[in-house]
Amino acid sequence: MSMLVQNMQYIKKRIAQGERLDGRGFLEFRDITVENGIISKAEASARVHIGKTDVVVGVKIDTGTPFPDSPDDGIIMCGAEFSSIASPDFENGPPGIDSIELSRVIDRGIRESHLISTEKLCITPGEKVWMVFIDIHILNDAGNLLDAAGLAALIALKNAKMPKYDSKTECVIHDESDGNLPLSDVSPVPVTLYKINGEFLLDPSWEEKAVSDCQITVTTTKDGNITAMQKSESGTMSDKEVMKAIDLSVKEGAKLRKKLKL
Amino acid sequence: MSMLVQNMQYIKKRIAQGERLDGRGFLEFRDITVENGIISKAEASARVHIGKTDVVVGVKIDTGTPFPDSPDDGIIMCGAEFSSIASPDFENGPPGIDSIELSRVIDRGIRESHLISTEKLCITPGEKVWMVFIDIHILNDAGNLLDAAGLAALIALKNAKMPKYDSKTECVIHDESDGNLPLSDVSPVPVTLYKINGEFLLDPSWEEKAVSDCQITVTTTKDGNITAMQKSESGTMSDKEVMKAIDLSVKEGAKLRKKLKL
Amino acid sequence: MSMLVQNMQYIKKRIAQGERLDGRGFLEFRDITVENGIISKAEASARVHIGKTDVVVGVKIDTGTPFPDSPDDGIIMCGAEFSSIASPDFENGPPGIDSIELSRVIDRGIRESHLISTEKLCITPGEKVWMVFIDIHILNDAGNLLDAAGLAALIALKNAKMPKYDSKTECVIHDESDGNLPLSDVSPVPVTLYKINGEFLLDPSWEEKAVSDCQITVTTTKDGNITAMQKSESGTMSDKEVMKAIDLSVKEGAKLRKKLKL
Amino acid sequence: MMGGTRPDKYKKLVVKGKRIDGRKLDEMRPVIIKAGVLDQADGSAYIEVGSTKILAGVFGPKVLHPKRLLDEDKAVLDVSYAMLPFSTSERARPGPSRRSKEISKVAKNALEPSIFLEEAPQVMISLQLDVISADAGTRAAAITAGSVALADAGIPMKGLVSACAAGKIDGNIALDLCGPEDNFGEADMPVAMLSSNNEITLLQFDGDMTKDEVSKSLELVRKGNEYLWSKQEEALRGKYKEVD
Amino acid sequence: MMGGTRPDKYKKLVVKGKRIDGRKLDEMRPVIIKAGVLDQADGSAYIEVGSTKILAGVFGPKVLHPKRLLDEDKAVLDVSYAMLPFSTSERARPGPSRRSKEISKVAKNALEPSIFLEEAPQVMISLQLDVISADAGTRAAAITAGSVALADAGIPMKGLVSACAAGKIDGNIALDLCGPEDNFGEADMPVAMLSSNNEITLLQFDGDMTKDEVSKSLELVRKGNEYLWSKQEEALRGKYKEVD
Amino acid sequence: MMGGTRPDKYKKLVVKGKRIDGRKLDEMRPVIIKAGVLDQADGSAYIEVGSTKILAGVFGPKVLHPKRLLDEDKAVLDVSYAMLPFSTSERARPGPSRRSKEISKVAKNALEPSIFLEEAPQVMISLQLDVISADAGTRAAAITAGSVALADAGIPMKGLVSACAAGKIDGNIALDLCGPEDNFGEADMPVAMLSSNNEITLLQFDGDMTKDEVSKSLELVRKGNEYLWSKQEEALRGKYKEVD
Repeated sequence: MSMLVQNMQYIKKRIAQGERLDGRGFLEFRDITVENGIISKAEASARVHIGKTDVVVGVKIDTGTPFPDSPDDGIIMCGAEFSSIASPDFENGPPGIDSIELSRVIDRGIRESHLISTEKLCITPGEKVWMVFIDIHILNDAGNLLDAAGLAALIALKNAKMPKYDSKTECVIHDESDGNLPLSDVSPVPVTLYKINGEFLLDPSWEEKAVSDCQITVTTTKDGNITAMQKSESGTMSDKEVMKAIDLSVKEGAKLRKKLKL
Repeated sequence: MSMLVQNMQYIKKRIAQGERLDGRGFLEFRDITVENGIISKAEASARVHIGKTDVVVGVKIDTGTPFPDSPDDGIIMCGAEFSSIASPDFENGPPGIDSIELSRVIDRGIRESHLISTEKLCITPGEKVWMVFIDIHILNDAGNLLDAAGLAALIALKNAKMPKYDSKTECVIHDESDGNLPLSDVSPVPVTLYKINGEFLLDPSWEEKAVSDCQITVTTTKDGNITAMQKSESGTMSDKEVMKAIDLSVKEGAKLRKKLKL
Repeated sequence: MSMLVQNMQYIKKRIAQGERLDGRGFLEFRDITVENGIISKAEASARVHIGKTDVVVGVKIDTGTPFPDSPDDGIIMCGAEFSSIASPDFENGPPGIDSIELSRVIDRGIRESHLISTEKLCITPGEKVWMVFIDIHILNDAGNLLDAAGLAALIALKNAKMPKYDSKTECVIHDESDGNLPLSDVSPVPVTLYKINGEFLLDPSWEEKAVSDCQITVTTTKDGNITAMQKSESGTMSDKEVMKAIDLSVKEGAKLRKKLKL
Repeated sequence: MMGGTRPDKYKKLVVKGKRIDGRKLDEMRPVIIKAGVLDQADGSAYIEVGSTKILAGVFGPKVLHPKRLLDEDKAVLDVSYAMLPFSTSERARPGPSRRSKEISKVAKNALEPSIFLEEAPQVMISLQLDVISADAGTRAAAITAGSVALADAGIPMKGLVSACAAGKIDGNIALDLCGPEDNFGEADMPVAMLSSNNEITLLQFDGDMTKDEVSKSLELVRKGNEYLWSKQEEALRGKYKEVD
Repeated sequence: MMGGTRPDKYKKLVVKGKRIDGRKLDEMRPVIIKAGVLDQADGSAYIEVGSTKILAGVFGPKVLHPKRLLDEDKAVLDVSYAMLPFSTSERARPGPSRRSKEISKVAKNALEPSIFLEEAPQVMISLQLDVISADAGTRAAAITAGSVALADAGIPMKGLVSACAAGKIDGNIALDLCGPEDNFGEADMPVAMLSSNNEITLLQFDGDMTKDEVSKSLELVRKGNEYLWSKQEEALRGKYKEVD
Repeated sequence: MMGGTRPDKYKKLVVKGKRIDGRKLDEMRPVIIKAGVLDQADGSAYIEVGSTKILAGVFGPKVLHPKRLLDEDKAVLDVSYAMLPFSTSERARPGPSRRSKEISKVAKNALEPSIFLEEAPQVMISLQLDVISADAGTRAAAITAGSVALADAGIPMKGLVSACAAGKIDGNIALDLCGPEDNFGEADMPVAMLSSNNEITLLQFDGDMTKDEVSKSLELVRKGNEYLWSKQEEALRGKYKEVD
């Protein structure tokens, strides 16, 4: 947050004039690139760049004890960490509130859409189920982390292989695979709208994010339903703005799904 | 501890003259009020006001593994926390030393008097027993927290219902009850004497507590025996003063038991 | 590190002249004394003084679950803590990096030499094995902690008795013994060389340690093989110096083994 | 939205327009709000929404150390939401969880727009939200009580913030879900609003709804919040009445 | 007072006036106290009471950062009691437990009355109490050793503080309980006293006693502490003798 | 050196002078080094050694608070090595372990001799080493990447530090052990060297070797490090080429 006040005012002024510093339209994403399977030991991984924003998601699958109130269901765990190299603002240590909020919004999008068929992840009811760990790691924060993280998580999960379970020794064999992670075809995609000067922008740079009043993330599924929402930061929104954000997210989510074949 | 030195000297001077600021006698309690069952999800709860001092105790009962050296006995866990709204002095975080001492003194009074019949809390010897969690929460500190917490804990325990244990599914059903928590009829009551200017006072206000030299808590049972004691803070006491404190605690404990039907 | 710069320069100057402040030769140890069995509740203990350096090691043996990748092997855990009375520099709290490095170097010497026959510490394969806890406690830091800790650990392990395991109750009986901890006859001894002004010194005082550029610990076994090494601190060494340090460590390790009958 | 198996008694959450606790779809649980309930805090409030019970306490504004936590240009609002260990069915371990940290943050974001933070730079206002008894809707009730506690502390405010949730149960959009409705329903959407301009200061959602269902839910929570604003004002008036 | 099942060998704790380790009821375990046993600390002491063995070390007085931990009007005594991991039957996890934190506090309260704290405002005196071997009575022995370490550091003191416990075993009041007596007895009462005025600076009690039994216990610990004061003075004299 | 049971496919680690991944005994895994790969950091580098993949980022030099962490006489290098949770076969719990703390320290000690720390007193240089994918040799690769990141940040340096390991597998001395060789081999010795004077800045060893085997290993790592220095320089030149 070491931006000069003049810079911030300049960005806002240009946005009031309908312009972004890098020449993009308000609802235009930067280039998105995806790398798959970069981590040899993970059950799946994806690294997503949106512009210079750089997020890697690794998926590990292991066995564990089910929760008492859902003894037949596998378990989803989703965490996020900012590397201290991601931004001059971050410091190492226990996950800060920003990374907790980020991971919880991504988590709800995945969980509530029933993307992962947890009912197929039971090994022994009440005793042993598969646990799916989704770990988000922010390597470079150049804005719009949430959408980048959401895409990386979805892409990694779509490529995840189940490790083999040896029922004799009751051991997991991580380097042998046993089919795909069972998923339903909902492809939840989070799209975040940032409110600056009363306007909605998509995919802000780090500087644009710093001058935004607030943001709303809307996660939608393939059928256009809403599965998670989160208004964040201290600005306010009207009912109308919320409904407009939903419209935009449904539309942009569909575009991303098509573009990235999700 | 932001009291002005003048205030402290004035309180001491008045006590030297045999007077308390609020007109009470040295061995007179403020009004005590009790609310039961205010927490719907707890196996029992009690909120005790002594004057403006406000303490709530919740009792939760669940299953756990017994300690190896007492495989047939249920387990008692007693903790205390100061809400950060209880006093300008407190801050959130790991339990401070004051709350640890408070909970350990209450714990010893309950444990050593054998109030809870832990031998009746065994489900499967060596494997599964009932655990009784006694959580003390200080909502407002206007002096004499220990006596308030001790009364609230005793009252909550006396009202505690056992949750149902379904031996087929090996699950606890928290919203169905299965009789009372098994107690013996000892009713341990802690009474704390505060030494100010060589005099003993009961039930100090926050300001009186701040000027006291030290304090001694004596927990007695219905039959007049002593079950726990703790001298606290840096002042000193003679043998004679300790014996006098015991006398007073036995007497005042009996009064409290009668008044609150314990 | 509150040494005056003059003191440090004086020590270095004298070493450049081939002299140590206390008159010892560069490769001469201070007096070493050993006390055994000072801790009644530990399975073994040893307190080693090298000069005024004072280290106590306690060994506790208990049961635990084996690691999945070595279901038939007992477990070795080695930790170190500096008492806050050991030196004005230390403060209490989570183990600092110096104590972590110290314990990990000692651990590797014991583990890699196969001193403890972990394959003989299995009770039920995959389920229950013996765990050997080696806890190093630094009571006074007057230099050369690592060699003192390594000797104390070796001496304690050589005296360790197995507690009795009652297979009926599946309990450990700590105050009955069941033979010796199974060891092989390798006697790993760490010897640390400190580089000051390009010279190697053994067994530095606290002040000599403070002026040394770096140090290398070489743990050797009875047959003269190397089982662990660690260069520490920020100075550098040539290949030749490393080989010289190995030579010296083999020689001095053999002397210590003979002297202390290890 | 918890996804556990639904027990028999909750097989149907809505029968002939009535919910399991007898309420209509657009009906809130009984609400009690009191202001000025604590002695040591600079401001405080207590709320009951059904059997959800929460205490809110405010300390400040005060100058705090370390100073780096303060802001040169405006007051800092520090919000801490905590479930007391005995407030839930399974005993909650003391200390902040990831869930409680997230709620502390969104509650802070929900309340900040109501305060003239610029009027008091370089100070901190601390708000503690203690959940004594939890039965769904705790974050919404905590925000509602928190706003009353801030007003009770005399903090200069633009308006009151209240919050309630709408959700979807067995296909019906309903106001203020209770515990079993939250556990076995299809969606939950807590929304906080600022009384002075009707703007949304908190919105969260999890579950599954169409766009039209979200729109209908927003209408419902607006009505709920209008009711809560009146209860908040009543509580603050009630306190001053007592004083007179 | 631990309440575990009593093994056969401890079925009777007192037979014909003799205890399981052969002591009489009013007899202490053998006590060894040494002063000035450490090199780096400003003051130190070592104590053995039976097989309970404790090292005490003092650093200070010194000016510490952060300064907010210091007191404008008097010296601050910081006491930290720690059981080394191998000191007990079951390995103790390193790091402070609730028990050790409470003992640190009561030990601090027990020792403060013996120090002229007002003579050295704005400094801190740190006292570390390391339990190397534990067999009941560790807090009492730690306080006794701590007082000697403070004196050895040259801290200005009003007198020495020593501590020992009386307890009830099989109905008898006895001095200085050992491990099995502590585990299977009926009550334990550690008491610290200041040599200069015979006042009590620490008193704790758990178990079950009548008022008369408490009174008898107080008499017994007084005798115990008188013996310990003489051993403390001997240790401090012993050290100076060595120096001469 | 991990000592687990050796599966059939790793029964022989060397057959006719070839290793399980087809390499010769003195052959390194394929190495890729890139400089300047991150946007926000002041300097950065990426390395692949086989399927070990590491990102290094530098912030600084900067003046940090609390000031007591700074040194009056020279710059402070703060190194933090972290395994990302998904980098290993079993998911690693986030947060520093004892292992990662030790590696952070030895990496710091390995890199410090390469930096003119005295030229910039009272500032801190922070180096983060993130292991994205781990397959043996992570500390060595992290040091190699860290040195490039420091150079990329424009920190004044005496030379580059690179690191690689030699080890013993089935009785043979081999360069740069891969995962199974590390797990089932007899010894591993990572060594870091400074390009400007060929001095050793890090040396660790665990396993079992004779003196002669150590000597042979030192020769092997020297060749490995000479190769790595050329790759490091190439990466730094490559970055400036791109810029031109």
